[in-house]
Parts: sequence; structure tokens; C-alpha cells
Amino acid sequence: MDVTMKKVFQIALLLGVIAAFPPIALAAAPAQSAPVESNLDFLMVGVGLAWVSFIAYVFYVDRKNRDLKHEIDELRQTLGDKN
Amino acid sequence: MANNSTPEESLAVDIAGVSRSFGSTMALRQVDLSLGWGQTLVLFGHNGAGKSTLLRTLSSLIRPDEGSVCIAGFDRDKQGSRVRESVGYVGHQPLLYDELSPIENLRFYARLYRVRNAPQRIRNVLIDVGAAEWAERRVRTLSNGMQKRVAIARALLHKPAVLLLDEPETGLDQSGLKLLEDVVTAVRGGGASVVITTHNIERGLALADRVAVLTRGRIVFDGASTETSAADLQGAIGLQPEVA
Amino acid sequence: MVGRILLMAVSLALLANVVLIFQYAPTASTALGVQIQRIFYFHVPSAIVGLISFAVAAVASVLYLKRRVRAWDRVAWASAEAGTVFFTVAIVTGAIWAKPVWQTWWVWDANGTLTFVLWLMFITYLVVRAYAPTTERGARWAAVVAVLGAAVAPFVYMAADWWAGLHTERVTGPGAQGSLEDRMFLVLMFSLTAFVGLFSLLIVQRSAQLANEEALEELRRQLI
Amino acid sequence: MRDFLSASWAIYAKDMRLEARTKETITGALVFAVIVAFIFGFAFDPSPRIISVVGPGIVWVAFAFTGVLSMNRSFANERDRGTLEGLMLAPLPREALYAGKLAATLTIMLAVELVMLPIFLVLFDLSLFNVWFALTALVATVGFAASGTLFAAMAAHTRAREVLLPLLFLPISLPVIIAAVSGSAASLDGDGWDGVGMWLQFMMAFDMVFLVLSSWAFQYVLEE
Repeated sequence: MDVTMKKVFQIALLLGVIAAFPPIALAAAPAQSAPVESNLDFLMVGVGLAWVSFIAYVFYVDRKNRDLKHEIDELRQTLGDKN
Repeated sequence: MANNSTPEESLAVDIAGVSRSFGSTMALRQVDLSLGWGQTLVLFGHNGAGKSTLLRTLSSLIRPDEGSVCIAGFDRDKQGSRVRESVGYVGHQPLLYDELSPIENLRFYARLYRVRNAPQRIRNVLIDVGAAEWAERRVRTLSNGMQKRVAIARALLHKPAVLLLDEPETGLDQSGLKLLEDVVTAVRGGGASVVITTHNIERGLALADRVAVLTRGRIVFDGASTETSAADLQGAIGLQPEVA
Repeated sequence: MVGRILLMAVSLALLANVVLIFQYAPTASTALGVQIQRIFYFHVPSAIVGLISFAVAAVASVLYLKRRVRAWDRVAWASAEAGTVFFTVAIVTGAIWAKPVWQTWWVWDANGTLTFVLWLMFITYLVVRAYAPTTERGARWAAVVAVLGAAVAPFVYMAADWWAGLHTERVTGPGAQGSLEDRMFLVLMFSLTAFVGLFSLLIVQRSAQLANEEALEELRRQLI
Repeated sequence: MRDFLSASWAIYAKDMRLEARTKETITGALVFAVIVAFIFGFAFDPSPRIISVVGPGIVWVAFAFTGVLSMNRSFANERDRGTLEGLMLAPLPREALYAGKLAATLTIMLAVELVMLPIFLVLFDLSLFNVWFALTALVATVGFAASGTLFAAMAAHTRAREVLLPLLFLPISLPVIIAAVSGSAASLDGDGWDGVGMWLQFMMAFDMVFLVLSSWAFQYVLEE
């Protein structure tokens, strides 16, 4: 049960970060002078989102890797004891 | 004695701790094997036991993952060409060029092995294997048995210190088998050593001074041919009795 | 533990990089495409990191061929994979930038040609490894491809440079920048470090993953 | 040293004798080159002005691809009949095997190029019979054969060798193709050493590097 809880928590965290980006961009928007600049901020949000999802993926792969390594070491242990 | 000087104290074949795997299958597992001069070792084992891999490792065609390989006193990694100079190998393929005749093939190999007075030597080995009369025809026109004889001639050309035969009986007719035995006894008589892999227990035992059994990459039996019998071998290898 | 710190640091750097590029970097001159020029901060670093990954792959390959230590081969493989991604990003961003500003999708100047050829060499590296009859031979052949690829790089650069000199007037391709304003230069350097951080992160992770794969295969062997 | 020469000569003589008997490679390559020339004949209208610009390109596309064809044969039939193992068993140094095979492939490629000269003359009224072009062609073909022989040995062991060999060979020989086309163009315009010289020196440097590098890498490609 707690594993799925952990997963839910992580997804929630990720969504939180993604959701936080637009307000930051909009907050920065009024400071820009020319109106034409505003779509630049949407571009920033787009690129920012792309990078956030990429980083989330890297975290995910990193965790997978460590779990795998842990499992392999365990297997080696049990195999070591057996023969 | 073989045409190159071999240090007295060394062995014809001396390999230790040889392992080799292809992907996830372990072909050889910590194999130790040694063979003195003027002796014949016959290697038994079911298909896939690693017989061919072991023989190809001895011939330096395959590089072991671990372990050391010394042939005729030369180390495989440090003196690779000296090892290859001292080895004669006959495998499943004759290693001959279809468009050339047996004589042209042997002339080519004689140059590669730097054989002295090659024409004379070529005639002799062709006579030894009984291939003299069709030595001019293209190899493409020869039967498998004839090609196998020329392959044996190719392996004998440079008077190897160690002769490796991978299931040599395949493709040979009755007279061919008789010739094979003469060749093995002649080579052994000359002080060189022979390693043969085979499925035929009776014929193998007849030729063997030493017998070894390989199962799944590991040597499970290694002793003088007198210490074992056809029945024991069948048990060890788990083969159905071979039809002689 | 090092992996975690590197992971955190690179993530922050990448996010900061995005903000820097859009907020801090000045708007470029019209000659360079005004706003579109901001893609420059992705294009140049990924091309440079691509070159770095090729150098790493070549050096690791030579060491692997000489010493047959699996770790070197894993590093070379990881940097080849990462390098392919970086070069693809460099080529795509280069094209996006070149089309509006220089009216051609691709400028066959020295940098462009070199990036393209090395990208092809990486593809060949991965294909050779996939097509080889055994994994060991695949590793060795791929190593040979990496070494030869590195050796051909200077020749490609020179030939393309001379050829470009002969044929097209000196178009100011993505490479020929002239002097950068200091703020531009700062953002470029920051972006480059962020990308190099990302590259090393990917190498560490991918080679660890490859090590796990090989360990599993070793265990499977012992079981049979 | 004597062993090296006698061994590579033995391999070269054997390959030439086999080629003389079967004529397999040379006919294939020749037919291919003629077809390529014909296709270009239809692709461009053969007015002298266009041909002088496009001519060298046509020639070297034809030579590069026929080169790939003849390289493929050099190891393919050895591999299929298993005779390559016979060469691996023999005590000859790997570099001698490389040198013998290189010389054989080079001879066949040069022969095809020689026969193609009159065909280009007839089809495109492109007279290539001048010393500078011959020099460029010789040095470029050595460049092709240097890495080509190495990659042919690699591709022969894979199941998709017709795909793999061009993928391996073309990126590496891009600088030679650029240099050969530019050198040939210069030789056709009649400006001797000052036009062709720099490309010749470039290709000779390329040949040196890749002859040494390929013969060093050859042992790793062949080893099982």
C-alpha cells in the first residue's frame, strides 16, 4: 500500500512544480514593456515545461537504476551463500 | 621432430583456467588441459558441450576471456604467430578456394606458412592423403570427402607440432578413415601431438593415448585411455551407443 | 551519493538556464534574427557537447581496445548515445535558426558539415554494435568506428572549410558570430556548463545501467 | 619485413588469380559504373557549360559507389566459403593480410576507373586524360581503399553487409570525395599544381593517417 502512496506523492509533487511555472511567467509578464514580448514568456513556459518533464524523467531513471543495483547485489548475496 | 625447435621441458598443449562465453552462454568454464609430446588426446562430448570452441581456442582462432593458452611452449598472446606456425587445424569447413585446384590451394598455403621446398612437400602430403590423381581439378568439382582429404593435406603441409582435428571422420569413406588413422599414427610417430574431437567412441578410443570428456564447457574426465572403456564413456557422456 | 548531488545540481542549472536565456540574455540584432537568436544558447552548447562526447567516446574506445576493461566500453557506449542526442538537438536547432535568418535549412559551412558527419558516425557506431554477430565483436567494432571517426574529424572540418571558401560567399552561418556582448557570452557559458553537467550525468547514469545489465547477465551465466 | 612482403604478396597474387578466373568483382563494378554514368547522362543536359561544373561530381559519385561494390566482394566470398579462417590460422601478421587485401581492392578499383575514362568521354565529352586528374584519382582511390578494406572485413561478418558497408564507408571518405571533386575540377580547368596541389597534399595526408590507423585497427576487427 505505502509504495503506491509514495508514487502518488511524487506525481503530486511533479504536477505542483509544473503548475507553479505559469504564475511565475505571468508575474514577470507585466514588467515587460512591449506587448510583443509577452509571447516570449509563453515560449519560456513551454521550454521550461519541456525541461521540467525531462528532469523528472532523469530522476525516475536514476531511481530505477538504484533499485536495480540494489536487487542485483541482493541476488549476488544469495547466490554467493548458496555455492 | 617438428620443423621448428620446441623447448624440451615444455608441453605440446598446456592450457589453464580457460573460460569463454558467447553472450549469456558459457562455452568453456575454467578448462585445464595438458598434453605431452608424441601423444594423441581424444575429446568426447555431446553437441554443444564446447568441443569445437576448445579446439578453436587451441588453434588461437578464439581468444579466451580468462586463462592462459600455451601451444608447443609458445604463449598465445605474446607469441601468437609462433603458435599459429605450430598448429595444423582441420575443422568442419575445408578452408579451400573453390576456383583454385588442390595444388594451387596448397601452393598458396605453403607460401603463407613459409614451407621450404614447397613443390616436393605438396606432392608428399597429397600422396599421404590419397589425393594425388585429382590434384589438378578445381576444388569446386570435388566431393566433400575429397575436399576433406585436401584439408587434411593443408593441415599437414608445414609439419605442425600440434595437429587439431575437429570430428575428422565426417565425410570420409572407409579408405579415407583408414588413411586418417595412418596419418595420425605417422604424425604421432614423428613426435608431434594430436587432439581429436569425435562422437565415435570405438574409433576414438582406438587412436587415443589420453581421453577427456567435456560436458557443458567443463572437463568431467581426463585420463589415460586404459583407465576407461567404451561403456564408462557412454555413461559419462550420456550418449546412445554409437553404431561402429 | 555523488550521483544524487550531480542530479540535483544539473537539474537546478538547467532550470536556471531556461530563465536566464529568456529573461537575462539581451535581444539580438536584426541581422541575427532578433528573438529567434535565443535558440543560439541551445544550439551552440549542444554542438560543443556533441564534440566533447565524440572525444570521450574515442578516448574510451582506444583504452577499451588496448586494455579490454569493460568499464571503458560502457563509457564509450554511453557517450555515443548521449552524443547522438546532443548532435540531433544541435542539427534541429541549427536548422530552426538558419531558415528564418539565412533562408536555408542548413549551412554547409565547416561547423555544420562536421556536426553532420560526426552525427552520422555516432549512428554508424550504434548500428555496428547492433548488427555485430556477438556482443564482444560489436563492442570492438564500435570502438574502431569511434577511433576512426575522431581521426576523420579534422579532415572533414578542413575539407568543408576550403570547399565552403571556394563555393559560397562567406555567409555568416551559425558559427561565424563576431564578438558577443558580454551578457550574451555569460549566458552562453552558463548554458554550456549546464549542458556539460547534463552530459556527465547521462554518462554516469547510462554506464551504471549498462553495468547492471552485464551484472545480470553474469548472474544468469552462473545459474545455468 | 621479408615475411610481411611475401605474405601480403601471396594474398595479393591469390586474389588476383581468383579475380582473373571469375571476373566476378570487376564486371559487377563496371556494369554499375556504366549505369550510374548513364543515369547522370539523362539527369543533366550534356551542354559543355553544365558538364564542366557537374562533371567531376558525376565521376566521383560513380567511383565512390563502384568502390563500395568492389570492397564488399573482397571479404564477402572469403567469409561465405569460410576461407577467411584459413588466413586467420596462418602465421602471417594481420597487417600483411590487410596490405594484401588493400592492394587487391585498389587494383580492381583503379582498373574500373581506367575503363570508365573513355565512357565519360563518349557520354559527356569529358576528357579526363590528363596527368593531374590521374594523380588525384590515384591518391583518392588509395584513400577509399584504406578505410574501405577495414570496413569490408567488418561488414563481411554481418548479415546486412550491403547496408552496413556504405554506412560505414561514406561518412569516413567524405573528405576524400570533397577533395577529389575539387581537385578534379581544378585539373579539368587546367591549373596544374597551384590549383590541384593543395587537394593532393590534403588527400596524401588523409591516406597516411588512415593507412596506419586502419592496419592498426584491423586486428581488432578480425579477432573472433
